[in-house]
Amino acid sequence: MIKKIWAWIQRFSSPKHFYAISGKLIPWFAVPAFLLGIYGLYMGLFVAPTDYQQGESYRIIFIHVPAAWMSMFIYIVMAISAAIGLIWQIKLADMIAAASAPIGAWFTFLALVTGSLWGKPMWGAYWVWDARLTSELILLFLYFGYMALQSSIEDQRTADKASGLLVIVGVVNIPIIHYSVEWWNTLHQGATVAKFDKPSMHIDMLIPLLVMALAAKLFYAAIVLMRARNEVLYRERNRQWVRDLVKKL
Amino acid sequence: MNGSEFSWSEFFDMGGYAVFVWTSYGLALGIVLVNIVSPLIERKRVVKRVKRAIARDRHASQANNSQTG
Amino acid sequence: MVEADSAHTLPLLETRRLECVRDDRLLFSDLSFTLAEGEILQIEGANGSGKTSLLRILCGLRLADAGQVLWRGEEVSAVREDYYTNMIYIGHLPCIKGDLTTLENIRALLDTRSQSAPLDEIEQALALVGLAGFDDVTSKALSSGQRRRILLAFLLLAKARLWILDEPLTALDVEGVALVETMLLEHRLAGGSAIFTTHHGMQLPCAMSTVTLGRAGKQSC
Amino acid sequence: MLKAFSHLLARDLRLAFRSRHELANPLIFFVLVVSLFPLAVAPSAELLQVMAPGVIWVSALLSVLLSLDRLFKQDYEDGSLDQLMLSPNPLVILVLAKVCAHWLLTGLPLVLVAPLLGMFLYVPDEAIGVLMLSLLLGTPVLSLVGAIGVSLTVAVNRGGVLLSLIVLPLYIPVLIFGANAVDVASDGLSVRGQLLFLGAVLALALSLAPLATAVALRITASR
Repeated sequence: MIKKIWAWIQRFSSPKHFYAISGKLIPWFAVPAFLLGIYGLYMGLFVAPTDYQQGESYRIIFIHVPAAWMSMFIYIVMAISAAIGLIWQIKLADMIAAASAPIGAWFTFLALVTGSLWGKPMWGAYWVWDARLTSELILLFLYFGYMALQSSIEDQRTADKASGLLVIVGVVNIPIIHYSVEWWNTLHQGATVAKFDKPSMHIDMLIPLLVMALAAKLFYAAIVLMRARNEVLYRERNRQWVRDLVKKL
Repeated sequence: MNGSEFSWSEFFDMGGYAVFVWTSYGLALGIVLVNIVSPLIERKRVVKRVKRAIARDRHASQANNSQTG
Repeated sequence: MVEADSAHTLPLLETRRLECVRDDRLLFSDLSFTLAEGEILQIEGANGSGKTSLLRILCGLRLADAGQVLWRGEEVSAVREDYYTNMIYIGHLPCIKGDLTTLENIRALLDTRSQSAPLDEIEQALALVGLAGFDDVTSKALSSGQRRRILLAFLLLAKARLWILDEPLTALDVEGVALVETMLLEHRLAGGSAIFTTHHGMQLPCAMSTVTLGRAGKQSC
Repeated sequence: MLKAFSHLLARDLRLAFRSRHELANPLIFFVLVVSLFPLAVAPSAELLQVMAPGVIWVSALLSVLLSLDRLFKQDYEDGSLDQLMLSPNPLVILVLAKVCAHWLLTGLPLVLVAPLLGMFLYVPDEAIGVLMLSLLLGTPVLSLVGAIGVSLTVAVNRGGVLLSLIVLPLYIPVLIFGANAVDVASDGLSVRGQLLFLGAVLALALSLAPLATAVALRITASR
């Protein structure tokens, strides 16, 4: 039984098979992502009521929070697929990790900038050493480290494994970093401004937030498949099936 | 927004926070577009490279054949 | 008795369908051969055909992209300790610390193998490789040929059953080459095995088999 | 196994003492960087006292970072690392020995010279002990975590900047708690929590980092 499952996994995770299947999957992620995104924007911009404390500026939350969630989520996805790649030698998992990194970095960047744009009216300054923003900044450095290591090692297999190990080390460290930054932040009071009390959040605010978060996840799924397909084509460029396929393009 | 009647100018004003809100949404849109476009461009580049490699190999094998033949 | 029996039937080292990809280039694939006790095997092949990669795969420094390496019939990773006690690898890097003396270098190398040797034995080995009296000279004062000779002394002292040598003749003079040849022959007489690569001609009287990368199978002469 | 550990430790220490001029470099760097701050800011006791914990800790971080290269670089380049990996002993033990040697040669001197720098920056006497203690607990973590970074970048040409990009974010928790311990001790408050955290991080790093380093070395060795 286990052997059967294993054989199935190996077959499915073969680059050729993945390339064929992922091509069919992409629209199934991209279209719902688009529709949900539109719906979320409509709900967030038109339906959600004005916040009694922050006025309209809080609407940045519908971008900021999903982006921040994604930045974390993608890093964890990378760590999991890197672990799969390291342990079971599945090349596809390494490709997924490598393809995820730039997307994760973009989301982190977006979370940082929108965070500071949100902070300006709230705190009166674009940058405040708030715990969450600081953690986001460190996360961005972790992404940069991964991408720098990945691109500076020539041998593809070594690069995958080395950067995979780095992302695993990073994911072990993130809770420690997060905890210490949070602790550091409560020590040096002054920047802390009341954020949203989650339980008291109006349902009309919560729905667009969750819709946008879901749209972001689907968007990521579509883009990561597109990127992974490019990786497959490039890395397997010496195989016959890629050559046959490219000739037809 | 929940006022008696909807006005676009009020909507775009975002209660005076227009700069912050619309910059955020604009940036988000920009990043989404970059993420969609860059894999498409990358794909074109990869396909081009593979095509060139195919051409190179064909060339090399022809040269080999003409040598032996 | 049983042990001796199985040692006779099983080859010392065996590879099964090895494959190696480097920088997206397939160096070799489906490479299978066996090495018996007392056999000396030369790996041949053009530059960049993957000789060094093959040797590194054999000693477990590099992971093969497919296939297995078996030590006495068992996968190398499963009998790591036994394999590394009985196998010695000498690559083309010197492994010599310029700030240590000849003696300290040899001792440090033996230490990594969890081995030790009495002083007179080390001096004997040094004399054999032509480094008598150099034992307390710091190695940065030695020529590169002399440093290679330190490694040869280490090779003798380690007393491993299987030698894996990558370009053992590098930087050696005519005498040095002859020395390596006698060392290999004596090692073989004592029942040891060796795998090596070289660009120089080796004068071994018909005691060798070869595996040529880029060509299938093993030839014996 | 213990023998393998001590032999390798002894070899590394001996090697380091054979090139003594290099040995002192991280230490000199540490003192130099710290003494730049009064020049850059102002020699005012009040100001420097506030900045002291951060300045000393950041300088310690940088000086360990600069010295990390010698952990594996030479061994990688001359092939000794291959021999270590072909040792019948567990690689983790050997990694631990090398990290231990590295700490004895860089971390420990930093701890010992810290009181002097504390004086430079007007750290109150009662906080000097905590400064040393926090460095004593923190610098081994820097060596341990740094070892992962070096082993990943050892094959990269000019990997210096890359190494800092990889390693510095991982150093942040130690920096926060180390500097804060000194800060709080200067105010005469208890620093038990901070030191316990540093101890916990040290225990975690001690148990996981050598494993990760061993895996990383096996990855980079497959050249």
